[in-house]
Formats: sequence, C-alpha cells, structure tokens
Amino acid sequence: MAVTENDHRQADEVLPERFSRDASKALSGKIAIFQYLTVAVFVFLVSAFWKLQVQNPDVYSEAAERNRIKSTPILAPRGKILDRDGRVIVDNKASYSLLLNRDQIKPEHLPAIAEALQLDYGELAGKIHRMGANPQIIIKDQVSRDDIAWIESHRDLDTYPEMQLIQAWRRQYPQDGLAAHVMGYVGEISESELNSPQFLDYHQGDIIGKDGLERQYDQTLRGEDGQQRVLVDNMGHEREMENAQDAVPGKDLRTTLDLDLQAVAELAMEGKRGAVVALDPRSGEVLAMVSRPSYDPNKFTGRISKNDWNEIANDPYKPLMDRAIQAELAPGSTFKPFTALAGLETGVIDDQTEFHCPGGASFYGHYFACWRQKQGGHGKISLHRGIAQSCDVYFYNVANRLGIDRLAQYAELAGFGHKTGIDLPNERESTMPSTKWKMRMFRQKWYAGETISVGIGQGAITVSPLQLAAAEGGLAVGGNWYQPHLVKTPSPKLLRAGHLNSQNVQDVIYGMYGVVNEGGTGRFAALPGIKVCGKTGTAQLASNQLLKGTKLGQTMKDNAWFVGFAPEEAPEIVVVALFENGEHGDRASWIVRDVLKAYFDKKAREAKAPWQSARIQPFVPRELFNPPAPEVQQ
Amino acid sequence: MEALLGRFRTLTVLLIVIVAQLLYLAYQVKTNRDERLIRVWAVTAVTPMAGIVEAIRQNTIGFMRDYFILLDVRDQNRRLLAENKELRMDNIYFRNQLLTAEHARALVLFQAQSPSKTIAARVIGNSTVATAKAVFIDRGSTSGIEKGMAVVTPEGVIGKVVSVYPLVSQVLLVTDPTFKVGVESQKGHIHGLLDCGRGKCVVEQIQNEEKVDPGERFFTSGEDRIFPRGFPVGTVVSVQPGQGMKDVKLELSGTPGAAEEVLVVLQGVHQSIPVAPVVDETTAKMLPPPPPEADGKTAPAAKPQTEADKVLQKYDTLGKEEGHVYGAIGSTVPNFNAKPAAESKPPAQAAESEPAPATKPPVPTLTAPAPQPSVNTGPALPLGAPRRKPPPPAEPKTPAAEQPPPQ
Amino acid sequence: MPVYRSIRELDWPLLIVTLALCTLGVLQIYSATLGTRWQDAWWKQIVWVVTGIAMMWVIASVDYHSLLGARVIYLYIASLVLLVITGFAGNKVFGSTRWIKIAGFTLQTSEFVKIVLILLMAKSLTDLKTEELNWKDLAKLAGFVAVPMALVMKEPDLGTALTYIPILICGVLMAGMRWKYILVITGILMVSLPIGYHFLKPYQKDRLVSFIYPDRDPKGTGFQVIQSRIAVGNGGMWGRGAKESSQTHLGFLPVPHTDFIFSSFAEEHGFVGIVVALVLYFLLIMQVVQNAQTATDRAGLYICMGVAALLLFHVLVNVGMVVGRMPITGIPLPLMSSGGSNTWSIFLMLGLVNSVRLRRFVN
Amino acid sequence: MTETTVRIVTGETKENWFSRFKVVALAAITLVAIIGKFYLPRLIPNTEWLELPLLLTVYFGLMRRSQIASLFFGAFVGLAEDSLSPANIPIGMYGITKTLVGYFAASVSLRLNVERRGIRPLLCFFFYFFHAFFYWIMRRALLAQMVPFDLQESFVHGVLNALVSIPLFVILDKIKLPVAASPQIRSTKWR
Repeated sequence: MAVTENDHRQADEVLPERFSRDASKALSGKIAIFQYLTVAVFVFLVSAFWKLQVQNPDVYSEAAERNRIKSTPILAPRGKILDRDGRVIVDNKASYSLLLNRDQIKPEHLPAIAEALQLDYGELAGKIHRMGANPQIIIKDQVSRDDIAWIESHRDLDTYPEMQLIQAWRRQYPQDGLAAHVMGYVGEISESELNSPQFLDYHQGDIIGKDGLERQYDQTLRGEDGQQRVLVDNMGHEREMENAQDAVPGKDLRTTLDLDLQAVAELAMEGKRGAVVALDPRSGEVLAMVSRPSYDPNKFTGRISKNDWNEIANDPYKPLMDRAIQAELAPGSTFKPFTALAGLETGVIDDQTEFHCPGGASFYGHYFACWRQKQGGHGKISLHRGIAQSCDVYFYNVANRLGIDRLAQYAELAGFGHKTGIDLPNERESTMPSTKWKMRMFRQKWYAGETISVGIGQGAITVSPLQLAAAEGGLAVGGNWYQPHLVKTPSPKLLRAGHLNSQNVQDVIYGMYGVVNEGGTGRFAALPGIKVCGKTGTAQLASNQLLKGTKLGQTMKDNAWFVGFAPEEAPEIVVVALFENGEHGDRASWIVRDVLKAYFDKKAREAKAPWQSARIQPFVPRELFNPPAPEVQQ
Repeated sequence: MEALLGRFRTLTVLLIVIVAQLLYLAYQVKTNRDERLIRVWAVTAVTPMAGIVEAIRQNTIGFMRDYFILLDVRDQNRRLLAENKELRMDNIYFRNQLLTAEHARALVLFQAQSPSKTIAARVIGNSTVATAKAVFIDRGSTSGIEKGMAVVTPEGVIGKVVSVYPLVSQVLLVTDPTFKVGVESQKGHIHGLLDCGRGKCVVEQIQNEEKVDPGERFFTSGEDRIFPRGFPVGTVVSVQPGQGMKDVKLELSGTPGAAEEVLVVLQGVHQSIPVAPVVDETTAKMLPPPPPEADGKTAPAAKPQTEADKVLQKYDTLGKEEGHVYGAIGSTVPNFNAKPAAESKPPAQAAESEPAPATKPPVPTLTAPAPQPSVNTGPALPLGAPRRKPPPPAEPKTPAAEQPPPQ
Repeated sequence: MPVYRSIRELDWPLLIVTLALCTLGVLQIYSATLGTRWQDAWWKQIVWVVTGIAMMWVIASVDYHSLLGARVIYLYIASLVLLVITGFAGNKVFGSTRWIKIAGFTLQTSEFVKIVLILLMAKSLTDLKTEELNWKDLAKLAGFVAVPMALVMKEPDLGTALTYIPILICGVLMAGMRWKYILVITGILMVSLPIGYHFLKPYQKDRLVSFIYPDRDPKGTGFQVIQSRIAVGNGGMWGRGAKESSQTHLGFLPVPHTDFIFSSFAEEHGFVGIVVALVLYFLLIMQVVQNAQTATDRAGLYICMGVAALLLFHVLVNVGMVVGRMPITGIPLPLMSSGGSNTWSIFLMLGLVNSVRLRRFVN
Repeated sequence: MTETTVRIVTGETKENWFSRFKVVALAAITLVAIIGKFYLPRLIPNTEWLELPLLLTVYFGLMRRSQIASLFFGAFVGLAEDSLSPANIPIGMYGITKTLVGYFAASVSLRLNVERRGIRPLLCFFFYFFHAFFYWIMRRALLAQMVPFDLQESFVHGVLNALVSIPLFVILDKIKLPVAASPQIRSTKWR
C-alpha cells in the first residue's frame, strides 16, 4: 500500500484540484453524455429487435420454415386399364422425374441443365415462365440412368441445387399401337383445358387423359398426389421425413375389351387402313376395336416433344383419327338388310316378292347399274337371293317402293344418323338422309331419284364402323339396340326396341346366312361348325368426306366393308371390318372370319377349362326373338 | 438497488414507463388486434360529454361526417398499400437469399508440378465451417482449373471442384451428403450411385436382382460427367437385399478427408487452357456423356411390355406356326386352340404345311389330325394359354366339323 | 486507508445484475449446445464464472492506486511480450492464433490486454496536467493502444483489436479535448477509412461487403447475417421456447453458444426475453457509470468509465451484429458468451470497478 | 444529470419554485383537452392542428417541475388520447411520446425561468415539433407506417399551437394553487 499512498499523495500534492471531489464533478457533464449515449445505443438495439421480432416476424418464421422444411410431391400412379379378363392393357412403370424447385432456380443455370439433359432450352425456359405459380416444376420424365448419375452429382449447393429427383410413374401402353385409339394417351394439361370448367380442380403441370378412355375416365383413373415434408439442416442432411399427405392411387379401369379378339383383329388389320369393331350385340359390350393406321402412345406419355407431335399430327393418313368411331363413310351394300327389313315391315314386299335384274334399271330418268351388270345381271331374283347375292336392282326397287322417309324411319331405328353414345370422346355423328334432313341441311326438297341409291347404302348416307356394328347387332338379336360401351355397366342400356315382326327379322337374317354359306358374296367368312351370317359392302368414295379433294382421294379405290355375326340361331357377337380401299367387300370378310374364329375358339377353350376363369358369362336372354320387350331407356 | 433508485430515479422511472408502454405496444402489434377493453373504458368515460357534442355536431354540420370518414379510408388505404408493398419487398428479398451453406476461403499457396492430363494439387485447408465436407487445394483458375472438374488420387475419387479462385479452388468431397457419384462394378458392370451422406458410403440404385458380391471393386462410370470412367472408387464391404434396391455398403479406397496430394483432372488439356481466368460460377464444366458401353449390356434391354403385348405376341407366333396370315385374302381358317408347338413339332411338317396354304384345297381328311401332334407335350406356354392339359376330345372333333369353305 | 473492506461495501446491485446475466448465459449455452459437440460448454462456463467471481473479489480487495504506479508499465510490457509469444507459439484455431496454453488453460491473451490498457489509460491521464489534451498527449496515448492493437490484428483478430479503441476514445474524451481536435480527427478518419479498407484481409473485406449487401453472397459471409436475422425474427414476441428453436438446433446459426448466443437467445425467448436481457445490460453499465461518479479521484473515474465504455462497445457490436446492424466481427457478448478468457477479463474489470467503489470514502 | 443540475436562468426563490394544482380542476381540464382534440375538428373544420393535450402536458411539465410527476402525467394524457384514437394505431404511441415530452418539459423547467411569458410559446413550439417528429419516427419505426413528414406543415402548426398556448397558459395559471407548500426541492441535491 505504500506505493499507492505515496503515489496518491504525490498526485495530491502536484495537482490537488484534479483529485479533489469537487473537481471530479466537472466531469459529470461528460458522464451524462455517456449515459445518454448508452440510452441511445439500447434504444437502437431494441428498435432493431422490434423490427425483426414484432413488426414482421412472419416473414422470418416463414423463412426459418423454408430453411428447414422441404416439401416435395409424391406422385400418385394412374389406374391401370384392364381387359375383360383382368389382363393389363395399360400399365405404369416406376421411373424418375426431374423437378426444379422454383425458389432456387437461377436463370443462368438453365442452359447448362438443358444441355446436359438434352432438353430444348427455349421450351424449358418457356415452361418455367408459364408455371409461375408452381413451387416445383417437373422438367423431365423418365430420366435415364445416365441422367440420374449426372443429376445426383450436380445437385450440390454450389452447382445446381434446384434439381431434385422424384419417383414418378410412367404410363406404359402396348407396343405397335395396339388399341391405341381406344386407350388414348395422357399429356400435360393445356392452357385451354385449364380454363375450361370441367378441369376446375386441376393444376398447371398435371397429367391428364387426352384422348380415348384415358380422357373419358380421367376422374376414375387419376389419383391424388401426396406430399412429403423433409426436415433439412444447413448441411442438406435430411433429418426427418414425414408424409404430410399420402398419395391416393387412381382406380383401375376394367374394360369390356377382350385382348384375344383385339390381338387377332390388330394382326388382321396389319398393313391395312380401316377399322374393326367387335360387339356383343346382346349387351352392347365392345369386345374389340381397332383402327389403323395407328400410333405409339408411349411417345405421347407425359410431356411429348414438339417434333414427335408434329410428325404424327401431320401424317397424311391421319393415324390419330379413330376410324372406328370417326370415319364417316357410305356403308354400301351392308345397308341392304335394313332396306329389306323396312320393306318387309312396311309390307311393300314380302319374303316371296321377286324382281327381275337385267344388270340395271332406270328410275326417274336415271339408269342405276347392278354390280353384276357385266355378267348380265341376276335375272329373276327373290328376297333371300337378293340379299345373298347382294343384287342392287332388287333393292333399288324396294327403296323405290318405300320412299325415303319410311326407309329413314327404320334406318334411324337401327341407329343410323345418330351417335351410338359409346363412352369415348369425339364420336362423330353420321348421316341418314331424309326429306326433313335435306330440308334442314340444304333447304331443298327431296327428289325421289335420290332414294334409289340410298337403298343400297350409297348417296348421302354415312356411317362409322361402330355404328354399323351396333345397327347390325341390334338387328341380329331381333331388333333391340343396346348402347355400345367399353366399361362394364351394371345393366346394359337398351337404346331402342324395335317391336319387330320376328318372321321378318328371321327372313333378313336368313338372307345374311345365305351371303356366307350359300356361295354368296361373303363366302370366305364361313367357319366350320358355326353358322356365320354376314353381309359384304363395297362403298364408293363419292361421299368420303375425309379424303374428298385431297390428292390421295383421287387415287382411292372403293372401301370394302364386311359385317358378320354368329351363330345364326342366337347371335353372340357381331364384327364389322372396314378395309379402306379394299376394292371389294369380300376382302374385308377374311378379317371378320379371323376375329369370329378367335371368339369361338376361346369360347370352346373355356368351356373345356372352366377353371381357367369365369371369362364369358352365359348371358341371360335365350329367347332372343321374342324378348319381353325391354323398356327403352333413352 | 438503492443507489439506482436514488440517483437515477427519474431516469429509471422514465425507462420503466417507456419500456412498459413499448411492451404493451408490441403486444398489440404482435397480436394485431384492437385493445377493446381499454378503448371501451375510455369511450364510456367520455360518452356523456361526447353525446352532447355529438348532438350539436349532428344538428349543425352532419354532412361533414361522411367527408371525414372518406378521408380516413383513403388515408388508411394508402398506408396499407405502402405497408403491403414493403412487406412484399422483404419477402422477395429473403426468398432470394436462403440458398446455401458457408464457404470458406483459401489460406496459403503451395507449389507443385503439373503433369499433362492431370494437375497435381495440395490440400491446403479445411472449410471454415467444421461440418462442411469441403477442402481447399492450391490450384486455381490460373492453373486452368474450372468449376466442375474431378479431383482424384491414384487410390480413389476425392471430389469435384465447386468454386475456383485465381490461385485456390474449393473441392466438394464425395463424402458430402449433397454429392453423389456414378459408379460401376468391376465384374457385372452394375451401375449405381455412390452416396456417402450418412456417414457410411453406400451404392444406391442397384436392383435386388443384380449381382454384387462383397469384396468386389467399384469404379467410376462416367455417367455423372464429372469423373472420367474407370477411376477406382472403393470395395464392397457388405451386400444386403433391401426394399426394391440392394443395400450395398462400400469402403472408399481413397481418403477424401485426409488426402494431401490430389490430382485435378483437366479434361481436355490438349485444348488450349482458357486464358481468361474469368470464373464462371454459374455453369460447371461437364464432360461429354460417356461412350456407349462395349459389353453391349444395354442392347438387349427388352422393350417394356404390358400383358397386351404378350397376348399379341402369342397370336403372332401362333399364326406364323400355322402359316396363317391374319386377314389376308385366301388364308386358311386359323385354329387358335392349337398349342404353339415349340420343339416337339417336326420342322419338316411345319415346312410342309407352310408353302401355299391358300392354293392347297382343304383336303384334311377325317383321318388326318396329324398337324397337332404336340398336344401332349408341355412346352413353355405363353401367358393366357390353358395351363393344364386340355381334354383330348377337342382335337378329333375339330377336323370332323371342318367343311370345305364355300367357293 | 484501511486494508480490509467489509463485504457489505461491495457493489451488490452490480453483482446481482452480473450474476443474473451469467445465469441467462449458462442456461442459453446449455440449451443451444444440447446434442452438439460443445455439449459440456455450460459446465465449463459455470466453472469460469465461479472462478471469475473469486478473481473479482481478489482484485476488489486490492487498492487500484497500487496498480497505477510504475507497475502498470511492467504489466503493459509483459502483455506485449505475451502477445508476441502468442503470435509465435499460440494454438491455431480456425486459421488464427489467438490462444496460448498456460498451466493447462487455453487463454486468449488479447482479452487480458484490455485490462492493462484501461489501467494504463487511467494512469497516463492522471499524470497529465492539463484539462485539455494537446497533440503530443494524444499521440502518446494513441501509441500505447496502437502497439497491442497491431499485434492482435496480426493474429489476425480484428474484433478484439477494435475493442481497444473505445478505451482510448472514452479516456481521451473524459480527460477533455477541444472540439477543434475532435473535428480534425474525425475528418482524418473519414479520409483514411477508404484507404484503410485496402489493408484489410480479404475475409474482413468480405464481411464488410456482406454487411452492407447481405444478398450479394448469400452462401458466403452473408449467410451468417441472414441466418442470424432469421433466427431473431423467428423468435417473435414470446420466442420459440427453450430447445425449440429450429435455427439454432438445425445448425443454421453459426456458433450459437459464443458469438451468436444472443440470436439463439432471441429465437428462444423472443422480444420479451431480449428486452429483459438488454435492461439487465443497461443496468450493469449504469451501475458502473455510477461508480465512476462516486469515485474519489479521477483515476477511479477513468477506470470505471473505461470499463463502461468497453462493455457498451461489446454489447453494441455483438447485439448489433446479431440483428444485422453491425458487421460481423467476432466479438463475444460479455458475461453470456461461452469462453473462459472473456469471462475472466470481464470479472477482473468488474473487480477493478468494485475496488474503486470500496475506496470512495477515502477522504 | 439530475445530480448536477444547475439553474441557469432562474431568478426565483425556493419558495415558489414549483406549482401545485387542484386535482379536480386539472382532471377536468385534461378530459376536456383530450375530448377537444377529437371533437373539435368535427365541430370546427381544419382544427386538427390543435394539440390541447400536448399543450397541457407541456404546461404541467413546465410548472410542476418534477420529472417523475410530469412523465406520469404525460403518459396518462397520452394513453387517454391513444384510447380514443383510430384503431389502426395501437395504444402506447401517444403514451410514449407524451411521456418523453413531460419528462423533457420538466427537465427544461429545472434550468429555465418558465414564468417568463416569452419563453413559454417558444417552448411550446419546440415541444410541438418534437412531439410531431417523434410520433412520426415511432410510426415509421414501430408500425412501419410510411407516412410522409411534412416539415412545412409541422412548422406552421407549431407556430399556431405556440400562439394558442399564450392565452391558454394564462388561463391555466389561474388554477394553480397560490403558493407551493413544500419546501423540499426534490430534483436537486446540494451538498
């Protein structure tokens, strides 16, 4: 202490005023300034906290939340599409999709990402711009193994952290366009679809059915995407994972198609243009439906590139068109059974009525030829042989006697001129001419001469293969027309009941039996042991709207039609084949025969091996020709 | 505290009063609701007087009221708009920022020599963040290093360059959880992804069906377009089947964390080394995709099939065996219930029946069920065909029912 | 002058506030480091606080006048030597050598230099005989501070070096200076700052730049600023609750138990919590200032004011950094941040303050 | 600071150093002032500038010469004003501002002879300005309401309030209790 006191004393001596109590008071002003400064510092600090914690803490808690929780979608698989036996037609395959997290996207990264993944930069940038609202944007589906390796090694925080792989489902369609038109395809929802009311609960970037069953039953097939939340720390370690919402897979869709028949029909149509439709006339179930040329829907699944699309859409043969429901072609001679039926029902002819065919006839100042004109006609010919030999002159006369309106009345009963109402989008309405129709369409009177060619399925009358199959099928089961459908309904929907005279129907069917089994025009469709009935048709292209005026149209040959059903006594199946440019109806009959054979072979197979599956259930009404007049549901 | 109370009493009281009000204010702002109770008290207290005033006011200048309300609303609207704008700006600002983790920076430089295709570099430091899986090397853009280049040692892979400074580069190690490497096994050429995120190194994306044995070595596959193909990666320690994918544990042959001398792969050193050391931080260097593999393993990658395809194939082969061309003019009636004869059918017979099926009259007599000798054999059946032996009577019947087709 | 002083004479309000802050600190260290590799930091902190209090008592019982003689020069020289030794033989952590091992303790020498500087400043100012300092005095005082500053900056440790400046400024202003001088010095500083910027290390430049534009390099140094602000904002009014803070526990906050302890405190206890803590700091500083006012002589006043200025600077820079209002400098928060040297040096300073208080009735 | 306060311009004796008021009269006047603030503009247009509560706070601060009493009075007036103000401004804004005004007014009164007529309007002007500015700062800083600060307008309003304060303070002088009873001077300590 000595030193201290010494110092102190010394200081006191030298500068007494500086150590005196009063002198230190002089400094109090400065101390006060320091106090105010302290207050200012603390106010400054508190205000900073105020700004962060009280004024807008939501911004920061959101930021903290985003810091740690990364949410990614769990994509739901679409339902499969099955055939009537439960065999898978359209499947899903697990794959990876690449998505970009919007809040991490850096525009300058995009060219490099596009280059590495072989994407078109312009398209990619456009897509990112378009999907402004989506937190995540799927930019590539079905990422290949190479790309996965590239993505996973470039996802680090310094390179392209916006990339993220998620498990996705790739739609898998049969190869070679099998049943492509029926199945349709899926694609990214378009701007215009998004704005339409039926897609209210869809979002940008969703995959939806674009055509066929995929579109018709989109609600059933599509599942609901889930969400996964991952707790991430600052190193990118995923600490915890929770499924905020599980994905709900779409429901499978069981169709009435029979893959056996479909396969045979597809094979039979290979290399041809046209369509095949097989129906169960007793219920309207579609067993097979083929349209050729076809396309590969696998190319379309998900996000199709522009080039692929253009290639298919600009094909002159229009592979995208479903000829089975969209072709509008003259039915040709396949219409004759309905002319005959109308004649019998109205009484203008009976089963004994005979006409003379010299190879042609004149009506209203025009000469109408029979197809056997060069061979000198059919001579004297009855109804049965008229149908069997497809004598044009016979039906000219019947049509002449009927007049167009009575003919149209029965044709419309069979479904001509109406949509069938099948559960597929974009079915086309065809034409059944009548005086009313002409007045409505052209503001002109009907000329009686026009009736003559309608009687043999030419002229203004058009039909699609499906319509023809439904019409003939309804006739075959005694005049009850069921609505064709692809997805099994609890009970078949009867569109129209004819209440026809069963004898008249029998007469027409007998004529069609003759077509196949008595050396008629359809003799190539005959099957051993099964009484096949049928009718050929060779339709001129005069009314072919599709090709009229195109270059192809001028070089086109006649379309070949064949309608066949079997067995004669209780028809179970009706098959229509359209062979575009097939020249003559019998060209199409081979196709029908193969399909019918496939049907009956399968039936035999299952009768012998019932344990295989309960595939073809015995259908109820056996007394087909006098059904208890089911009520028309219209 | 007596000193505080005495000497700074006023200051302390001031502080307390203000802090109390501030906290109360904060509470209101935070809960964002009007303080009903106090306002109700206050309003009740002044109501009598206000009532009188109000009555006078209403009788005299009632119309002014609307005017003021409107003013107030407009003012409020403007304030809210301004506030909204500011909040939105804040929002965008923070959204743009939360991206990535701590960088470190270079320490000292070191000298090393450079061979032709690779360039040797020395690890000079760890990242400043203790948990970061990154190191610095003493080579930078002046040595031709670019972002995205691979870093290896003769023993195994190390990492990739993630940021380049003129004299130093930062290397992200393969042990970083965000970094995966495309790898390929030595024997089976099985491809997978190396992931060392969770302490242990595993190879992902290997199907359960594929064959990988412990002890097998893995090499880089080149698919990641960072590491050239064929660099050693590690040796398999254990293999276990997992859910869908195999659980393959790997021991790295390199020592990413402890390596001291490394090689940076200057792919394309034969090209001119970029002169401008402008570090393009946005895009990373990328190798071209690896050439298609020589072992042709990818070739037989069967097209994905659904059952529909199988049915179609079945009918196709059936038709071919019977010599039937579907839908063709003049073709014979097919028999779909015949078994697709695979091996038991004598080829001679098949050849015999094949040529000109259409020209040959359908002579098959009742005694000629010869074309179906394969009924009893059980070849590999396609899907959808009867699994059990179909009852034999089917065969004799069919030819019996056959009629000559009408000509 | 009696050698023994009654324990009742200690500045109890100061001690209570100090202990309250230490308690908050320990609790926060415990909560922030749970499950990390610094898990036992809270226990160490308790040890440091307890030993710190003991040191405080020892220092308080020493008459501060005894430290103001020639001894302070020896102390000053000794501390310079220590700093040089640290520069050569210190432990290298995170790229800089700030620590030295003495008798099993790892000490940050630069922290203790603060005390020596405060004492030196008090002595020099008392020895001066004018009410207004002239240029020569100023240069001498600045030189005293500049030498250890240069040594510490060399380590490199800009943050601690900067803490020496408020000691100088406070002392000089208290001793008295002409307004003219202040203006001239401010002018010179304004001019020389941009030049000085060029002498900073690149990482220090980075920090300054990222302080001004945090979004310029969000994954680099800007990251800490942003994450700290998010942590604070995430706390909101009432806080997320202890151990519930996502920013702290998911590792987004850098060093949540030392430099950034206040952001983790703000995240867990919210606005209410930080107001309480800041009021405690305010009281602490005010109490030290009060001791300055009651000091017997100028030497005691200078010591107390130096301590107050240092504390204020620490709080301002550290808390300002946490809310993004100050650049990141790596200055710990007194009494709350985990760390032995810092805690001890604060307690030693408080011991000096108490020593001044105990001798206020000397006349 | 209180410790060392030195009266610079006071030429008074200790006896009438500070004033006391009739509590009832003060309360009534305060109430009138607060209500006046909100209802006067409705009765007479364009009188929003009139800050009676503020003038009252300043007067009380100047006359009472007690920092604590004044700051509490300011806080009370401010909070009362807050509870009547539009709901988009939380309670406490005027409270804090007026607390400070009361405190500073009392602090000033310790140094100045506020009995002089000339100095009071000047102080009123200054405090009006301080009040307006601080209130604006608080709205900006605490509520993030980015209202512009009209300097010119504030200036004019400050002058107007200063003018009003002259007669007002004269009236208020009437309710003062004649002579301060307490001999104790609390704000200063003399050794």
